[in-house]
Amino acid sequence: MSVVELRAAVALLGRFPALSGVDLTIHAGETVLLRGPNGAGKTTLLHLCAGLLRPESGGVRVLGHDLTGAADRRSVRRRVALLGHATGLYDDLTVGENLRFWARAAGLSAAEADRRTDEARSRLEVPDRLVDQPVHTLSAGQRRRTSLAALVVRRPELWLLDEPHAGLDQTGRDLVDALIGDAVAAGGTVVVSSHELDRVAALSPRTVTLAGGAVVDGPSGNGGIR
Amino acid sequence: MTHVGYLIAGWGITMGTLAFYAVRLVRRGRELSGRVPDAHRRWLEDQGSDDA
Amino acid sequence: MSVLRTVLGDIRLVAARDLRIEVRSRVVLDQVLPFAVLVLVLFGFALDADHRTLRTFAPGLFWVTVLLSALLAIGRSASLDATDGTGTSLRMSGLSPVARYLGRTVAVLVQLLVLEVVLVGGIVVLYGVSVDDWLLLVVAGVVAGVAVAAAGTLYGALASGLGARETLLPILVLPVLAPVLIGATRAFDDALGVAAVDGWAWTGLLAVAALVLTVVGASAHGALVED
Amino acid sequence: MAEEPTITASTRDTTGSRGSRLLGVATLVGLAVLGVLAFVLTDPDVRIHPSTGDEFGQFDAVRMLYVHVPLAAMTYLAYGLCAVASLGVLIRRTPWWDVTAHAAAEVGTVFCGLVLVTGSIWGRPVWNTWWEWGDVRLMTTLVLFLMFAGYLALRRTTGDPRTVSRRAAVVALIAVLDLPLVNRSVEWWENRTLHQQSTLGELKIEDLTLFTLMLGFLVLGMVLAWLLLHRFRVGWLERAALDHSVAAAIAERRGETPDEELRRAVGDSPAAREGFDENDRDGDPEAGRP
Repeated sequence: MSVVELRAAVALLGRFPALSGVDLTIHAGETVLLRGPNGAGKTTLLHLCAGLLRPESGGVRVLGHDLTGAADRRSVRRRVALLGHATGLYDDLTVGENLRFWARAAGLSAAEADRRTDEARSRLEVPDRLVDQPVHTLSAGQRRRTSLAALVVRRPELWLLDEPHAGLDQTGRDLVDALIGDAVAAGGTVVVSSHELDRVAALSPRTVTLAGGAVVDGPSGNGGIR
Repeated sequence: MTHVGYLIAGWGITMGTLAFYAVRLVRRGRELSGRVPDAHRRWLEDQGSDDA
Repeated sequence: MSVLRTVLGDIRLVAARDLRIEVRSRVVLDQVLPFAVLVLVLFGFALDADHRTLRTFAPGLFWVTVLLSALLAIGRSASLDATDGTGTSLRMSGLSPVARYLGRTVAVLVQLLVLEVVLVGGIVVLYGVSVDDWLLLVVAGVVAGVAVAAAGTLYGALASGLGARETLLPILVLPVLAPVLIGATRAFDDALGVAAVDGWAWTGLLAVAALVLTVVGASAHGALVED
Repeated sequence: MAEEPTITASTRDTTGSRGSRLLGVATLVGLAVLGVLAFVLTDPDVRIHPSTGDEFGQFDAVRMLYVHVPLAAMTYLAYGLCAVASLGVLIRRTPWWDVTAHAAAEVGTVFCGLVLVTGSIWGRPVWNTWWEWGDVRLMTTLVLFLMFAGYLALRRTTGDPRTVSRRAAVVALIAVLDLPLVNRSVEWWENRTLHQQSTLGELKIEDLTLFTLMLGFLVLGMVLAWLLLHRFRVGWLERAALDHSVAAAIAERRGETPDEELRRAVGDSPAAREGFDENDRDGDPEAGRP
């Protein structure tokens, strides 16, 4: 079964064609590494798959939904986790309040939200002493772990990770790798855009190269897909 | 006739504004027409090129 | 039934989030509230601090002050979803736009009511008004507050993410709130006993406006923040 | 109306068509006839008081109404069209509705502004004031004008064009809620307005006066149609010009990355990773190493 199916997909940011016609199929359980120069459209591709953008033209199916429809995009969004450049956390709320809010927002009951939040915190090794600290007092690495914990709580089917290793120390990077392993083991699909090519290579992903807003053959020819 | 000043002002402003707006629309239309291929202007089809 | 309970739960969740952020950051308490009192004082200076004049115009000055301060509070609450990618996270979360809208409206309303209470104290002390009809004052204050919060939350979302949103918000929302200003001022005219009008009739009109704005806001919010 | 340029246009580069030129000529003729009727053939409004025998009425100021009242009617029409088109934007998302909504709002706001100005100029001699604060219809019309001024300001802001058009549609739909208030305010708040209640139904006004007023509706309706047509075409062209450049931008973007840069970026050389910016946002495609 294919989780993501793009046919000549075009997406605009304002009037700029950030994606100029992407053909890409991603199957369930795959780990995909997105690579390409700055401005190649990696972030936009992740946003498109997340159901945040309406495709301008071409065919876009994610998790069985055609993303041209607003209702379909909404259904897709709640089954997908997107880790972007921003934290997605409320600066003035504490770590615990943020995690609880996002868990409850995903529709979990209070008890279930507490349980999963604790679980996610221990998986990402967010120490107890941080729980009652406002997010704005945390270091960049601690924030990123909190963001990831907020996503783990939702148990998504498709993970879209935009530069997940950026701003993390060695332990944090290992945690991200372990997390990707967890997700795949649980039957999830993971798409990572990363510059940490050596690190991600250890997860033996399929590599997809983007350039000029489209998928191209990698120059070295190892795994570029058309 | 009474109220001549008011009448001139009212009708004058109305007609003046409408004329000014119409001229601006025509000007903008001409300027844009040069930048867009004929195919995008469906209203040209019933017209032909007879008035060149 | 369970759908309704879910929506009510989500509304509470969103309202609690906004209010908790306000309690932590105290932007409305520390900045908007003093601004409101400052405006009252400036009106006093501008009208040459004549008690009779001030008492006559107190209802109007009160509501103009509320609207100006509300603009700041609305801008602040809209900005919560415009920083650190929280808006994107909300879109990904699955929270319904209706719950997001109503929750935020409740939070803005609570802040407006605090503001109104302080300002009523302000016009009593500074302008020397006395309250004739407390019940009317409270009911009209709450109903007008709902109307301002409903319109403000909608237009706050509408202006956010666009260029020049700080200047766009006032010119979009103030014309909509102009009728609310008229109705609330008339109701307060009656409640403060400065003019012989039927304050309850105006409060009825305010209620209609509040209802329409809330319904329109709840149904339009999805088209604004989702998509 | 300035049909002159359209009529004499000799190139294909116009927003005019044979139909719009005919309409333009007819409109100009209509305006001339309306002017003659309004200023020459109709009588001033002079009435004799039944008991005192004094003359009273609007006198010649009534001639202002032949343009003021039709302008107001056409404002309703334009804003109504804008509301319908805005619904179309939200439901169907096609550019046609979007361009129509924008055109109707802009032309409607020109008309609405003129309604306020002509009303004010007429009110000075007749009501003895430029502006009557207690008048509900004045208030609601002013609010309508301001809301659509906000709409046009929103239209001009920078932002994703699709986002702007949907948000503008919401603003328009809220703004037109004021339309029935403007229209019915005279009946609903009889004692709070100086405007007369609608007299058309009762035929209180004399034949030629009525005919002139009706002609006013027709001619200003034609003016509205002509302006809408041209404003729509201008909007359509603006849009086509953008679509045209997007198509070009897509083609350009597909061929923009030289193999050399790609090789460097995806890490075929050991030094490649340093060429990256941590915050890789889709923006400058030249951001790699020189």
